[in-house]
Amino acid sequence: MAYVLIGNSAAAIGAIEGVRSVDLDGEIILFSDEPYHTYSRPLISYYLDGKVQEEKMYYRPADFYKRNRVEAHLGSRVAALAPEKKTITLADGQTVPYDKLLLATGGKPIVPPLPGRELDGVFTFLKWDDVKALEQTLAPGMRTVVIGAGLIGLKATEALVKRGVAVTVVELANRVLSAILDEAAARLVQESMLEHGVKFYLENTVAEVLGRDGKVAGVRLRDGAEIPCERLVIAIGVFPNTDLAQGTAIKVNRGIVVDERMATTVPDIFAAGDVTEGFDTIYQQQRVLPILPNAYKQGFTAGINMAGEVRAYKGGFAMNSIGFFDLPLITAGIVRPEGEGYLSLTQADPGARKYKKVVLKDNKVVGFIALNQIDRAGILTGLMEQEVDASPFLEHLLREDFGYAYLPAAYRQEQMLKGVSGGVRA
Amino acid sequence: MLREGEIRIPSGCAISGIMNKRGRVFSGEDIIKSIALMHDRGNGLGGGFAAYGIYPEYAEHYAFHLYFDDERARTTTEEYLAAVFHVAESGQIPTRRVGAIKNAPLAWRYFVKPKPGFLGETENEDEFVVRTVMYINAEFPGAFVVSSGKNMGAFKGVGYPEEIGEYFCLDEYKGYIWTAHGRFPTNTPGWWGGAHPFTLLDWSIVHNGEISSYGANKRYLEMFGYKLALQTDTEAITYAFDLLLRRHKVPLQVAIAALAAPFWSEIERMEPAKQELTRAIRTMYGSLLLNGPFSIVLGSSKGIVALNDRLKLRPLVAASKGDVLFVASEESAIREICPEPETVWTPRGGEPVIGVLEEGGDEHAN
Amino acid sequence: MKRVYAREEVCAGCKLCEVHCAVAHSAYPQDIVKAFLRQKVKPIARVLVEENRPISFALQCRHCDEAPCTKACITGAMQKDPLTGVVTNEETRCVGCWTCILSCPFGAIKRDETGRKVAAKCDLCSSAGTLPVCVQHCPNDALVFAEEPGWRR
Amino acid sequence: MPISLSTPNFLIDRNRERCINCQVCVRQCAFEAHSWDAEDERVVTDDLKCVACHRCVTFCPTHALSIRRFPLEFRENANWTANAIKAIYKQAETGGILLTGMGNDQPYPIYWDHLLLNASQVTNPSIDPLREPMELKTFLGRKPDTLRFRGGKLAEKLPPQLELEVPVMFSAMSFGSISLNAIKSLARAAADMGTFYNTGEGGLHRELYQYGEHTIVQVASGRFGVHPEYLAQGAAIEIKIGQGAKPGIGGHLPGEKVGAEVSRTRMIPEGTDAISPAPHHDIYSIEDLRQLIYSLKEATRYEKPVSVKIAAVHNVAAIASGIARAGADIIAIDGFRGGTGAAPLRTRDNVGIPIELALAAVDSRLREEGIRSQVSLVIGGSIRNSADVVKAIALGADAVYIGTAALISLGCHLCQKCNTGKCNWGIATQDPNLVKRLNPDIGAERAANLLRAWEHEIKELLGGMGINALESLRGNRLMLRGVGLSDRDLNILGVKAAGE
Repeated sequence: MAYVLIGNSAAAIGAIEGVRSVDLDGEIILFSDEPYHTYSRPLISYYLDGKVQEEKMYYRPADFYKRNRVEAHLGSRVAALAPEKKTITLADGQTVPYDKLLLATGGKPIVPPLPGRELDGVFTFLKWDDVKALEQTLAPGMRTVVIGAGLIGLKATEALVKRGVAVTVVELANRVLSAILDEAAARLVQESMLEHGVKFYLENTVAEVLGRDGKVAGVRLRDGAEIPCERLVIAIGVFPNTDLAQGTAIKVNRGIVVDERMATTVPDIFAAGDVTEGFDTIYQQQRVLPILPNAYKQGFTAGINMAGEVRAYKGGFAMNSIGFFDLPLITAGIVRPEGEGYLSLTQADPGARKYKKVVLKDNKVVGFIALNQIDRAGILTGLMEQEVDASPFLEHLLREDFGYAYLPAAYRQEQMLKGVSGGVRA
Repeated sequence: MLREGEIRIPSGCAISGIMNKRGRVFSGEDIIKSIALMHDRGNGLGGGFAAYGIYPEYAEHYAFHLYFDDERARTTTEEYLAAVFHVAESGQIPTRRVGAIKNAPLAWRYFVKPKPGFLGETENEDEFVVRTVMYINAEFPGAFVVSSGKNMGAFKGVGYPEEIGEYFCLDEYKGYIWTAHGRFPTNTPGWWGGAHPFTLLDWSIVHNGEISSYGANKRYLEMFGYKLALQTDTEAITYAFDLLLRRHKVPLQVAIAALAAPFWSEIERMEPAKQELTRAIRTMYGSLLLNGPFSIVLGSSKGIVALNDRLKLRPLVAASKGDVLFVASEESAIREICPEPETVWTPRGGEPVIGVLEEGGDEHAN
Repeated sequence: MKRVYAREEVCAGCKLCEVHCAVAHSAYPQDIVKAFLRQKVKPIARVLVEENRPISFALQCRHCDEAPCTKACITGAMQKDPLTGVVTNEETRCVGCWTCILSCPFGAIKRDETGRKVAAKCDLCSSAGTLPVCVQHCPNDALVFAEEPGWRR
Repeated sequence: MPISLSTPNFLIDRNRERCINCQVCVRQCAFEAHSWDAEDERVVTDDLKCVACHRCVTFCPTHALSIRRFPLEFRENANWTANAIKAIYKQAETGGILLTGMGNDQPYPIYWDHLLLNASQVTNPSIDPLREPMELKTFLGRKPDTLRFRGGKLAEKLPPQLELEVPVMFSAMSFGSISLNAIKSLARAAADMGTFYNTGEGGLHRELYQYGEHTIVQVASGRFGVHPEYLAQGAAIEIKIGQGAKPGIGGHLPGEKVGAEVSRTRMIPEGTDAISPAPHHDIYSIEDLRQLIYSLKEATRYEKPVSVKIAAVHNVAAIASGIARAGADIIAIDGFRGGTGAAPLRTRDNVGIPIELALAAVDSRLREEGIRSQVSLVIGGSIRNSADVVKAIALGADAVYIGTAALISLGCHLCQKCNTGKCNWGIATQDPNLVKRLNPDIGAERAANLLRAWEHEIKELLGGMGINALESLRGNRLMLRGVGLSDRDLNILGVKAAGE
């Protein structure tokens, strides 16, 4: 049995561990266009600000491939698939047969067709190479514009600030982190970044990149304003990297469509991670969920199923833990409900920059924001996963000490005593 | 010095018993030889004998053996006896001069029958006699009833048993049961009444040991009107048998199960019926359990029972030859008078040796 | 695997488990007074006593079979030992992103900011090789270390 | 508001060198003697609230705490002691009866400590309980005058008997006065050790039915929790007339202790005071008692022994004789040191007589009347150790009840605050926060261990006396000698003086 994996991040690693949890013999062949031992994408901002050195970037120990007997082809790009022949073709023309194939090609940065985007000094912020390149050109006092106040944009911003760079953030939405925060929380986060000298242009965007002899010199905004800068980081977002699936029978919407076994519409081809469009249990629909935990679980599930066992991953939902300058922040699911039937409980202490919000629908927790008071937030995540009826303890949800003591005895004891998978039914 | 009865005196001892199951009578020489052999188990401060079948001519009368300190005691006591009994015959108990025997009391015997008028309504002759014996021992200073059974008598005093035997000329008596006792008291009251055997009616007990349960036994017996004038184990054991066998009329085996009860661990292993019975006995007669070391020979006109405490903390050997049953503290004391017994055995703790007089045994003394 | 189970019906809520856990994981594991008085920042306990009177019980990492924290960890520092089943956080690799806190349904992972920010959690005192200290020091046997939730001692 | 004259009894000594401010003491003290000062971030104490129950001292992980007598001294006065003065302050403040818990703590003579046991030397051998059987089995119940036999078999069964493997039972403590966990501990220990515990007047909680074979169910003047099933569950029934700690007084369980469970078990409304009248209002005379005894026997088809419990009072011997003749199978006598969940202080400390004398008098009297074997005698009222047990049995008891000793084995520190319901050890309380502090698994083991330990010691003492069955010690007063007692005392106790 030959398992061929394309990709080398959380989803692919999850797949390896999934396969090996069932099949110790099958041959695993991995292809990655990046030359690195599997590393952690979310760590690139830590790498940039120096908190994490090279040796700590790796997602698994150095002997990981060896221990799992994985034939890893690093820095070798896969050019095409031939599902009907059950082979893949590498960039160098070589073809490799597979019995089971996993597409874990992740996402690629969205780069709008900006005039001047080819100028020297324009960077994206997704891969290790991106930050390595950026890092080499940085110098204290340098001015940088970051397009996009999303997770990536702001992590990049924080890292740059820590490197002594003056950063200006341009964001189309009316607030930072619009995908995971409501206005109130966004304001607090923005405040704290302002205190660290970050400038913001909200409800605005870059119309053109200005250059001087091939190098970035500044940007002109939609409203005509000009901001001089030496570096530009484009962090508008990522898009599923579905290139290989294009032109095949594999069904693709925004991402590659997978079922709860992570199987694509083509036999023996599976997909996992940011490239997919999996089921969102909160929105109850297929969605792209570009977050690491989801990628790993999908990969792990794919691996098990590729190895012949039937295992379902009922899906996940958006969840993020992130922090900017000592301001920790955890959010999940629907944080800014639109439409009928939602109940939002909030508690704010702007002075201390604390904010908590729990969103419920039909007495079930469907989302929350925990800003600067993140301890035990996972209990809420668990309630979302387990779809627990929260009506018996609604009034306690926002308590500082909210915990199992406030949950119904039966549920509490079942969870605590059985000692098995808390919530997670992988 | 306090005498027996005013103080409790622990003592070690030698015992011996001989019985002819067919009731053939024989002289006291054997029992004297037997007990004499165990000379060293005593210390010359007490010896005595019980003999059954020695008064065939007065078999229907209660044979009272009494000791008097002086003539005054004798006359007052005799007045009382004459008042409540028909006295068929009375006289001094024959004795010999024996060097070692000093300050002996006056020893008299009376063959009597209660005068019906003095019996309580529900009282039978035995009970009347018991009451009288207790009364005399308690109320007549200087007088002491040594024995009161029918066709039997006790002979005891201060000295080695063989000396006592010779003093009372026991070689001239013939009986079908003889028991003997040589005593080693731990102090010297020098009072003849305190010597063993102890008797009541035709019960007699010779006993070796000291019973730790004495206090419990005593207070239980007292509830039934027994006055333990002597504070001796022997006395308590005698009354215990009297209570169980004569008054509560329980079978001999039951009495034995009460006095030398089997351990609960044994009882748990018994078959249900026996278990229930034994449980009941222990539950009911716990206060009569004889705890601590003892070996005893119970004599009665119907036979003897030799018994050890349940841990067998005192010696007891038995042997038989023909119609004759021997029991003694030491095997040598048996072989001394019966060199080749047919069987010799050492009864286990709590396992009785029982000799029952065969009914209508020829020459049975009445 | 053996886990620590709480018997809330006999938990006295004294929090001695927290005290001793903190000590065991401090710079002075053998000296409770020093652990608390010598260290600038109080050592933090990996076990947490939840209280909602009269209910109280100690809660620590359940060492889930399908441990969500290990799946969520962005650095790979959080791992479940395939042999012992113990979930541990390799603190030198941890960057304190708190994704484990986000994903632990028991809220059993704490932020240890006494030094470098890292996630702190119950390690079943694996190093000690004996009973977990919380179990050892529970004065009322309200914590049991067992394969299955055992009731009687 | 006028100033209170009450001053602390104890001083809480906190060694700041060792205190780590973990607040374990704060969380453990129901009397709130410790509290957390959030501003100064340290634990502070209020000596006035300390009752010296030692909960905090025991729990303090750094042994930073100790409790001492509060050093405040009054002007020396042999007559007006601090206690005497403080009592008056308190009553001047409240105008109420002084209430207290546990037993009489006044320095009356303790006769147990003036009685010495015998041992074998030379003339008969002592027995080694490790080598020889040593029997403590005890039967409680009426013994017939004689056994009747038919064909070598028992003609009639014995009256019902309680069978004890150790001559020690747990005395009456009601659900309400103590916690369900405390009762569970005792019930389980009794079952494990082959003896009995007593419900007191608290009824029988359903969870305790499983221990029915080891339960003595009590019927007291309030009749709380008494119903046919209750009687049927027990191995024996005890009619409670009186209690050593408060002879002549009824019981009073304040409403706050009557929670859902207590209310269901006692069959009274939740939150209402449970008041047991001083007398049984259907027993104004000995013949009335006889009627109750027999109606209870009727109700249980004569299958269970009936006990009558009285306090040791002046003419206890005559009363006991009357009770025996009224048909009781067991008489339980509670001495003036007996414990209680709540009693008026003056009654507790001044009414009744010592159990040693009461026992001796009753046993002697019953024997004089020849009816001793008709009833079993159980005594209680401060049996503190196995030697007390042995002495009691030598004086004539069939078995003993222990209450205070049993609670101490569960952790009681005799702070005498049972009546407050704040027992920090989870024993004398119904507060769920405190009740769960007593783990019945641990409690059962500790209480059983106590009995196990005493069992060993009793066997050692018996062996030393050359006795290998307890019945041979029962009433065996020759095994006792008195020291430092008057002839009158010796006479009542029926024992000789040491040296006699």
